[in-house]
Amino acid sequence: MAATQLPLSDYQRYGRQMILDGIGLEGQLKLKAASVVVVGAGGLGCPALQYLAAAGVGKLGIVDHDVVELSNLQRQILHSDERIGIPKAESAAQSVKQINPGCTVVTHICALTSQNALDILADYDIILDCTDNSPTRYLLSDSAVKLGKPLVSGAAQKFEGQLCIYNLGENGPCYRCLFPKPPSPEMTGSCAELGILGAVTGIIGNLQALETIKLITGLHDGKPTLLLFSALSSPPFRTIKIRPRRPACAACGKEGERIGNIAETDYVAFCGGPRPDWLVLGSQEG
Amino acid sequence: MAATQLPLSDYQRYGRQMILDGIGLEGQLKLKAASVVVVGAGGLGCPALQYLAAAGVGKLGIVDHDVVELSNLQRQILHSDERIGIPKAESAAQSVKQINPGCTVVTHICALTSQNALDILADYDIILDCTDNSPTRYLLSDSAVKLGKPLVSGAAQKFEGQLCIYNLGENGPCYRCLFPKPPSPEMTGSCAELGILGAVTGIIGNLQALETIKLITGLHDGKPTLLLFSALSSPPFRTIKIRPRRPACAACGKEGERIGNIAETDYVAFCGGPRPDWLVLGSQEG
Amino acid sequence: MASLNLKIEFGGGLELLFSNQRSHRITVPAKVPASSNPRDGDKGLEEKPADVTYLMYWLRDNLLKEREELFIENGTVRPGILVLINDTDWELEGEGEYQLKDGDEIVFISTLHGG
Amino acid sequence: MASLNLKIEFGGGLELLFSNQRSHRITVPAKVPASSNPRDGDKGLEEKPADVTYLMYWLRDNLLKEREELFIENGTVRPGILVLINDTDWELEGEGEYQLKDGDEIVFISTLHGG
Ligand SMILES: [Zn+2]
Ligand SMILES: [Zn+2]
Repeated sequence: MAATQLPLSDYQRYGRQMILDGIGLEGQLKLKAASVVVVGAGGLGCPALQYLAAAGVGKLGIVDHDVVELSNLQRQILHSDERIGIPKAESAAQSVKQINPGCTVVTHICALTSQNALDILADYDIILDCTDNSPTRYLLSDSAVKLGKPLVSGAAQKFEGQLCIYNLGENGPCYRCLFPKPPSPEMTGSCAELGILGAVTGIIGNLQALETIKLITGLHDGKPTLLLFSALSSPPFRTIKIRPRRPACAACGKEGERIGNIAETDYVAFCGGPRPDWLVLGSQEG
Repeated sequence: MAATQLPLSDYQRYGRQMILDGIGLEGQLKLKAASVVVVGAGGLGCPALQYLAAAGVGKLGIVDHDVVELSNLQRQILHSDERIGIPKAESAAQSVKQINPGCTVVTHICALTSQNALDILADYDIILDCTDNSPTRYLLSDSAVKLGKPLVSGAAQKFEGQLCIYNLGENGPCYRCLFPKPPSPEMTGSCAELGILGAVTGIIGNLQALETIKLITGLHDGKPTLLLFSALSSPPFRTIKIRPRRPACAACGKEGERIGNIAETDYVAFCGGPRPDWLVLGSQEG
Repeated sequence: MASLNLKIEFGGGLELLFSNQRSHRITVPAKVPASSNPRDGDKGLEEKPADVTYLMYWLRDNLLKEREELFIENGTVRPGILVLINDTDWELEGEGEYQLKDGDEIVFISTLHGG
Repeated sequence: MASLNLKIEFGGGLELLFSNQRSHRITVPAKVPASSNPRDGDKGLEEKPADVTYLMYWLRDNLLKEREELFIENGTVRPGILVLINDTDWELEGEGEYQLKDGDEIVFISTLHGG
């Protein structure tokens, strides 16, 4: 079948979005031809994968080295009780195939490291940062810059979320343009358990899928902004105009104007602090 | 087990949200004791059910008379290809049980009518409007007023969405306070196919789940606002301060000050206009 | 004569009546005939500050491209349209009698039914 | 002496340093000593218009409840904090040298890492 054609059943499956101004047959074919990699199949990755798959993105990569745990299920809605113990990437892939058997799904059951990042990410058009730690966020940003791909980045904590597309177009900043110096490990609370409400990750992950679909179909206006979400504030959403690419950025700056060296970055994950032991608390109360 | 206790495994399952300020054991017990009915298991109902179930809402009702169709799957992420032809309420219930086996799920496989609405809705604490037509929206609002329950209302079309809690507290307006006169059927395009992007319904449905969780746990500030979302605008979200309850409202106004009579309302669905036949278009192009 | 710069937004499908464009920047006079609707004729000499009712007719006469009946009905916006003045429901601001100020943002949005 | 009313917001966990309160309304003088940090001593007679650097020290001295090192590092906000001036990244507004205006809204937000 030619690249300009869709199978008949796809017209029925995607009809509700194909009649939208700005999508149409052309947009649907772009979605089918697109490949997107989601790094992290957790609270953000699950809803992002769900709506990317449902919309008909042709190829989805899933990178995650963790296995499903009971404590994930309050927000990671592609996993389930009977999948506890299996790799999250595998569990998410099964759910994605159920949502849309037409998607090609590739699982990468490994941690993203400076050794494998470029190899894994090079195969995809767009990268989604759905991770849960600062070092991987820097690694993903630096890799997206090297590969010249947009990075649709989500983050969520407690009742708050943030969303930004880094390395967007000619002039969009990278993560390092905004945050040149990684916070010292003590400052990020060594990933101590801060808590998170599932619906908050759902909203941010969903918005990541939406921004990705806008990028693929050409509906994005190309202006980088930072979206802040706070579930308990009014108004809950705030859109921020952000700086352009910094010529002095160590990662994406201009040749000869760069200051600093990203090769010095120690991406080794420093996560793994203790979690409040609710099981012990429970047995005390129960 | 006493009402002030959770089974041990629930501490593990919900630990990440129980450590949040404002939730804790008390909030989790409130979620467990709560009952929520979702009217419409489509584009909005699916994501709303998903995050309500994952968060541990004890009892979920699902009202829908439709069966799953292929054209739903681009956005109704609780259904799947192998469930085409079965009632949506049934399909959604199966998915909800998979997300959280601890939820009690009640299916109502019927259209909501002025004959059965009060009976069905009376069993629940909070009502979610996830429907797709104007008459049912008026029926739900009038019923929520009669029952004295908050109505968490979502709507989505094309690239846009709207979210509002009607009948909130002592002073919150009902749907009729904002829109006293239903638009004539011709004005709503007789539900002709307008198209919808899945991620847009996802975001609104997700926000409906979030607002419901805030209501149950006491984290909502009680101020009624209207949230407008437009996926292609910048900023995409806008929060609107809305009027209080209108003393003259035909549905929720003060005794003796009411103008008009809601009994005149013809809630009979006027939906069912023709859809663009993509199957025919497809076979012409293919 | 003094004039007011306004930001106008249409949403919920209403933008289809206005060249399918959601955002418009317009300028209207600060003082207008006491009868807002030019079609009423007989303007007399009386003037009033420009208000939202005047704006509604101004939009009909200057920006609306089609199907006036989907925008105005019986001298106000048709049922199902909400008017927002600087992110506040117009009912809290005096509805059609709200006096426009320079820099105001007025949104006309149609309620959505889909799901 | 003239003063400026400001709206201050903290987010991303920074609010924990400020009585766990996200929104604050404060009033600062319009003219301040040329050296923003009171701890530098030797204020002299020179004055400057109040700027964001002055505000940062003012917040430290008047609103911050604990762990100053999580807010200020080497004379600016610590790495990982973004400052937003009326919904615009402060880098587009002159960073610490931005001169505050009456009614400005300044947000200090910590970048989130979770997912
Ligand atoms: Zn950069
Ligand atoms: Zn009412």
